Amino acid sequence: MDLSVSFAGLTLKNPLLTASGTFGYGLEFVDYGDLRELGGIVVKGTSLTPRQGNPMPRVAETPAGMLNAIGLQNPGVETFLTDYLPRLPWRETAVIVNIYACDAAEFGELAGILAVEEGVAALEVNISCPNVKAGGIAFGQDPLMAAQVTEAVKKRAGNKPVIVKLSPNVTDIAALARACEVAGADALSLINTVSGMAVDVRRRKPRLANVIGGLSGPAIKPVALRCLHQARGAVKIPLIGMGGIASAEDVLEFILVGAHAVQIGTANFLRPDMSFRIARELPGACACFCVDSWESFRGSLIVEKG
Amino acid sequence: MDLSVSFAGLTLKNPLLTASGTFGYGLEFVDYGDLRELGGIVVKGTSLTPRQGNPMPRVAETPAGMLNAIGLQNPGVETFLTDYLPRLPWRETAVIVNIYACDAAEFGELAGILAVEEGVAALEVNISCPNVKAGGIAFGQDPLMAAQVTEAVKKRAGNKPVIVKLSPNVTDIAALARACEVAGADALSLINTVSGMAVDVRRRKPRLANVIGGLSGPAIKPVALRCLHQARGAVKIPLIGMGGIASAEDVLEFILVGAHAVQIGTANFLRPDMSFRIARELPGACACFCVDSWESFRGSLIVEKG
Amino acid sequence: MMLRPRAFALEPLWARPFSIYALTPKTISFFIQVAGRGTAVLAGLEPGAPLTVWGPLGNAFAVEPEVRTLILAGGVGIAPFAAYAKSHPEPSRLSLVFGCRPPVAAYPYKEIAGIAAAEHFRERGPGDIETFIALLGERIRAFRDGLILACGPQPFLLTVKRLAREHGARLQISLENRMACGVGACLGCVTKAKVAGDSPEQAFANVQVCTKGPVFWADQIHLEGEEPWT
Amino acid sequence: MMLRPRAFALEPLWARPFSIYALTPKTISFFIQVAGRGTAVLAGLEPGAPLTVWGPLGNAFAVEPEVRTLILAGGVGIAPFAAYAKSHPEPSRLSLVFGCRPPVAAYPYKEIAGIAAAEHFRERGPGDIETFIALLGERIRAFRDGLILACGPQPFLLTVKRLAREHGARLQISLENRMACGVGACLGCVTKAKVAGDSPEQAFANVQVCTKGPVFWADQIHLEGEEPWT
Ligand SMILES: Cc1cc2nc3c(=O)[nH]c(=O)nc-3n(C[C@H](O)[C@H](O)[C@H](O)COP(=O)(O)OP(=O)(O)OC[C@H]3O[C@@H](n4cnc5c(N)ncnc54)[C@H](O)[C@@H]3O)c2cc1C
Ligand SMILES: Cc1cc2nc3c(=O)[nH]c(=O)nc-3n(C[C@H](O)[C@H](O)[C@H](O)COP(=O)(O)OP(=O)(O)OC[C@H]3O[C@@H](n4cnc5c(N)ncnc54)[C@H](O)[C@@H]3O)c2cc1C
Ligand SMILES: Cc1cc2nc3c(=O)[nH]c(=O)nc-3n(C[C@H](O)[C@H](O)[C@H](O)COP(=O)(O)O)c2cc1C
Ligand SMILES: Cc1cc2nc3c(=O)[nH]c(=O)nc-3n(C[C@H](O)[C@H](O)[C@H](O)COP(=O)(O)O)c2cc1C
Ligand code: FES
Ligand code: FES
Repeated sequence: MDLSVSFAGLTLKNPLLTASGTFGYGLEFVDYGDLRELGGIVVKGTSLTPRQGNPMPRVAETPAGMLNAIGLQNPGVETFLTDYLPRLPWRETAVIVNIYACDAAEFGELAGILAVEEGVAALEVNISCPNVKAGGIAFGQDPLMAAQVTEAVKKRAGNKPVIVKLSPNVTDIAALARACEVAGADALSLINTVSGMAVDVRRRKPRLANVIGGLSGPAIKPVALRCLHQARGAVKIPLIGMGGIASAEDVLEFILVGAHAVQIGTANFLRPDMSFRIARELPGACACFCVDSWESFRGSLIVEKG
Repeated sequence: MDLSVSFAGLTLKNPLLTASGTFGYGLEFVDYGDLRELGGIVVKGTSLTPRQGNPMPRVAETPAGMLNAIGLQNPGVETFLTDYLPRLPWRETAVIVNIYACDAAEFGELAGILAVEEGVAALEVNISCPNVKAGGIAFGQDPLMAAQVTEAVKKRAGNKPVIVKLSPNVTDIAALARACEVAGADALSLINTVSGMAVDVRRRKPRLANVIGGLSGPAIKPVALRCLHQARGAVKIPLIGMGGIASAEDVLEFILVGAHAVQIGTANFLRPDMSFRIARELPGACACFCVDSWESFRGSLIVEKG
Repeated sequence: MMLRPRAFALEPLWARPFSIYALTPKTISFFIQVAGRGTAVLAGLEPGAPLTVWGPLGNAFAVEPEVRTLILAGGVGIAPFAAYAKSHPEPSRLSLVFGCRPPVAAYPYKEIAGIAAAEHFRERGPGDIETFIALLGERIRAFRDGLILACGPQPFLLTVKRLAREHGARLQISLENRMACGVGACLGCVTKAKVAGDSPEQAFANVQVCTKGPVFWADQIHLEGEEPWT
Repeated sequence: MMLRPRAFALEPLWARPFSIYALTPKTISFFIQVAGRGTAVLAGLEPGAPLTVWGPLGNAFAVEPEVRTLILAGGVGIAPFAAYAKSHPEPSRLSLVFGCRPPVAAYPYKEIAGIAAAEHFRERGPGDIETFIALLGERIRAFRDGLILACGPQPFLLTVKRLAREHGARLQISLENRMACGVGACLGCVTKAKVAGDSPEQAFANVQVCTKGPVFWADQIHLEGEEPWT
């Protein structure tokens, strides 16, 4: 079957992307597979200026998952454009830039810089920065703020598709999804990490220096599928699903619920060739589960009750 | 060390309770241990009238966790009081009744019935019923509604402690916790299950007839600890922690973060003597981790940054 | 170097339910078909590997020594009948009809065939299923004054129940609902069953298969996939 | 009956990092101390059990054949030095000081002692630590014109670094930060290091221990627990 997908102005050779922050700039993985086997790469969250991130420890293992509080360490957008992007096979594999800022104006500025870069296929907007003015609640937790950021990016992004990445840490993810759709998002990515915490009884300390971090990995797959299902019921724009994907069957679960594409995150840490393996296993899994085309399979979940 | 705890008018011989819905009425477990070894039992969610619950399938396994959508099947409060309560060793082990209703008046009525029962040590108020008038959002997701229910129960509960059980499926759990404290709750339990979903690619169907269910088990322990930590920072009333506890060390993690007591839920399904085992292992774990008294240990987490 | 044993898997959370296959004063045996991750882990255990075991739970098939008894087993549904046949006081009154897709040698069929009248049917291709259903119908008719016991996959049970009703035969069915707690506490394994009386109008209640079953009189339960009771 | 193998555990998610202990054209060996769940699973594997392995990652200790080299190892920190000593072109210039709590026979100490000058110190009770620190100080002073290499627990590294600074010795340290991806992608294992130049005023940046380390010149990094650079 034809594995390619087109949506929101993107054409991918298969629906597999790697999740931001879990695949570096792709270059860390070239010893383990050919980046051109992937539909695309979403690079580490990139900000206007370099960031050193949070103090250590930044990661902790949890049952079937992990917590991270990296704090968006990154060399800034200029270094990304000069040192990393030119080394990526962006003509053959979509390079999507995950952007991060703490106010709408800065988001717009970042979008403006990336809008003119031929190698950038799309922007993914990470709205999990806590808004200090709004009492620490993140942009991604308030429909109004999420819409403002979406608009600001959309205005400056030129013809680059704008994908807004939603947080699961909200009472009503459908409301967030609708707000971003109305504000002009071309697609939504979901989910970012689930807010969590771990402690060390012996040292009587949190396991992350930042105390609270983001939970990811197979443990959160049920949360991710639920959010995707709720967003699918709320908006018409294409959705990119992620959260705990660790096999080709998991990929099909997200497409069944309605995703156009998926992202592989924490599973890349189980083995560095994981994304490449899943790409190779996907055709076989489609055959095994009688999937003939993405169009007929996508969103074909039989739901008797809402 | 003395394992007993007193809070909110309850005195427990140890801080271990079993979580509602995971330990039936306790009677299902008498072949596997002595109920009097436990600090207390929280019985299955009980409503004014009998409920048949949701259609099957109602449970599904997920990585390090499970989903359930039992739908509060229970024989109703009268049958509980006549057929179950008299068979429980309530003089030696606290019997806490988890109550469930879909409006504040019905909650009050239930509380009134239980208020006069000598064998009932406390009420735990399950506010996860979706409120149809408020667009399906549950009582437990809206601070105002949660406060109304708390007040209604408190008014009719006589001298029984009222424990309100919070849902993690909210943007701001601190706000919920504060609303319940102000409305008169004697203690809070947290967390109830995390909203989730699982699908079967072969049959193209959700794994639960109800589509969406509640995620529990070790997978959610980081979410539970984070919610507990946030609630601890927001209110002064005692907290009962739960979510993924499966060992004596896990118990200590929750007390370290600030819980007065804990509940063991899904872990009871790993082996039916789990709660009894944890009760027996707790003194050794306290010694191993240099815990001298609950007073000095509780909430002693060293947090350098909020 | 980074090392990751494959045993670092996200193993199943729950225990898995099985029927007792054989019991001696010192040993207990199970006959387990690999169906997924849990049974694969069980099958891969080294001798001596520690297990948590609890049970037996619930009830068992009726033993009516005076009554001609027909056993209907589909696939691994044959597992509980080896012990049943061996402990039955009048095995001469027992008959087995066994249906399967893999070769019959994969199952403990011979053991029962050594004690009781037995026949087997192997489904090899499309169309075979009709022949098997016809065979089941004939045998059920022949035992309509006796006792019929059935265990097997859901479609098999649906067929057997329909045929038994058509022929007015007494039928017991063993259900294999997915189980979490295995002690009657979680209400995850329930089936719709009549709680008392047997008038068709009476409402069904959800009862635990793990402790109130797994064996039910077929006319007392509503199977998944069955048309509503009329 | 409900069955639950203990192997149904919630096993660790990540791979675990180890140094190469020995390498032949056909085999690779690791020396692994059980420290927790992951190493316990590794230790319990049957011969032939499949593993996912990747690496080697990052750099290694400097080899300066002409220079007298002092190896300081604490506990399982001795693991990387067996291969180091064996492949060193001038083992006569090597000296090892090894400290441990369990009996020294539990470690690959003799292997190195067969090649290089070696002494060991076993910490048995309170007070011993001061004696060991004094010994370390003496040896570091004796090698202040040579090269010093250290691997071991964090407090050991802090002490060694302080002593090396006091005596003006050149010191390389191997860090054992917790690792998730093991390929430089997740930024979970970083340490504060000077990226270029070495003036004390220069800011530290967070660099990946898995790919830019694990070995660093001690004066280029800021250890956890160390007073801020002055
Ligand atoms: C009372 C009872 C007695 C049983 N006796 C035996 C026996 O003696 N020998 C034997 O081999 N099997 C028996 N089973 C079935 C056995 O429990 C399942 O095959 C097993 O739980 C599957 O686990 P898994 O992890 O390998 O499969 P999973 O990966 O969980 O699932 C694989 C497939 O099996 C189905 N399945 C999973 N769990 C169950 C279940 N509890 N019941 C029915 N289908 C299920 C799933 O829907 C799926 O299609 C019995 C089941 C019950 C309830
Ligand atoms: C580059 C490198 C090389 C190493 N080489 C060896 C070696 O050759 N032989 C050997 O036995 N060990 C070596 N280690 C340490 C080894 O990786 C840890 O002991 C192991 O990861 C612990 O895993 P666990 O699941 O058993 O312990 P856990 O249950 O995860 O933790 C147990 C204890 O070990 C500590 N710990 C966990 N992971 C690490 C880690 N990555 N580094 C340091 N401490 C940790 C925890 O803080 C805790 O106190 C090396 C570590 C690194 C980073
Ligand atoms: C170590 C780590 C770093 C991450 N960094 C980012 C980031 O920079 N920007 C972002 O939007 N999401 C980031 N994420 C979230 C992932 O992209 C993804 O949304 C999440 O991990 C869920 O998917 P998973 O369960 O497959 O990992 C990060 C996740 C991890 C584990
Ligand atoms: C099968 C099942 C049934 C449950 N029923 C109830 C219930 O009736 N009332 C309630 O307040 N919580 C109910 N819960 C939630 C648990 O009490 C507990 O809050 C949750 O499972 C988290 O704890 P755990 O991870 O230890 O299971 C149920 C959970 C499970 C798994
Ligand atoms: S498996 Fe829990 S009630 Fe039957
Ligand atoms: S372990 Fe991921 S960057 Fe080093």
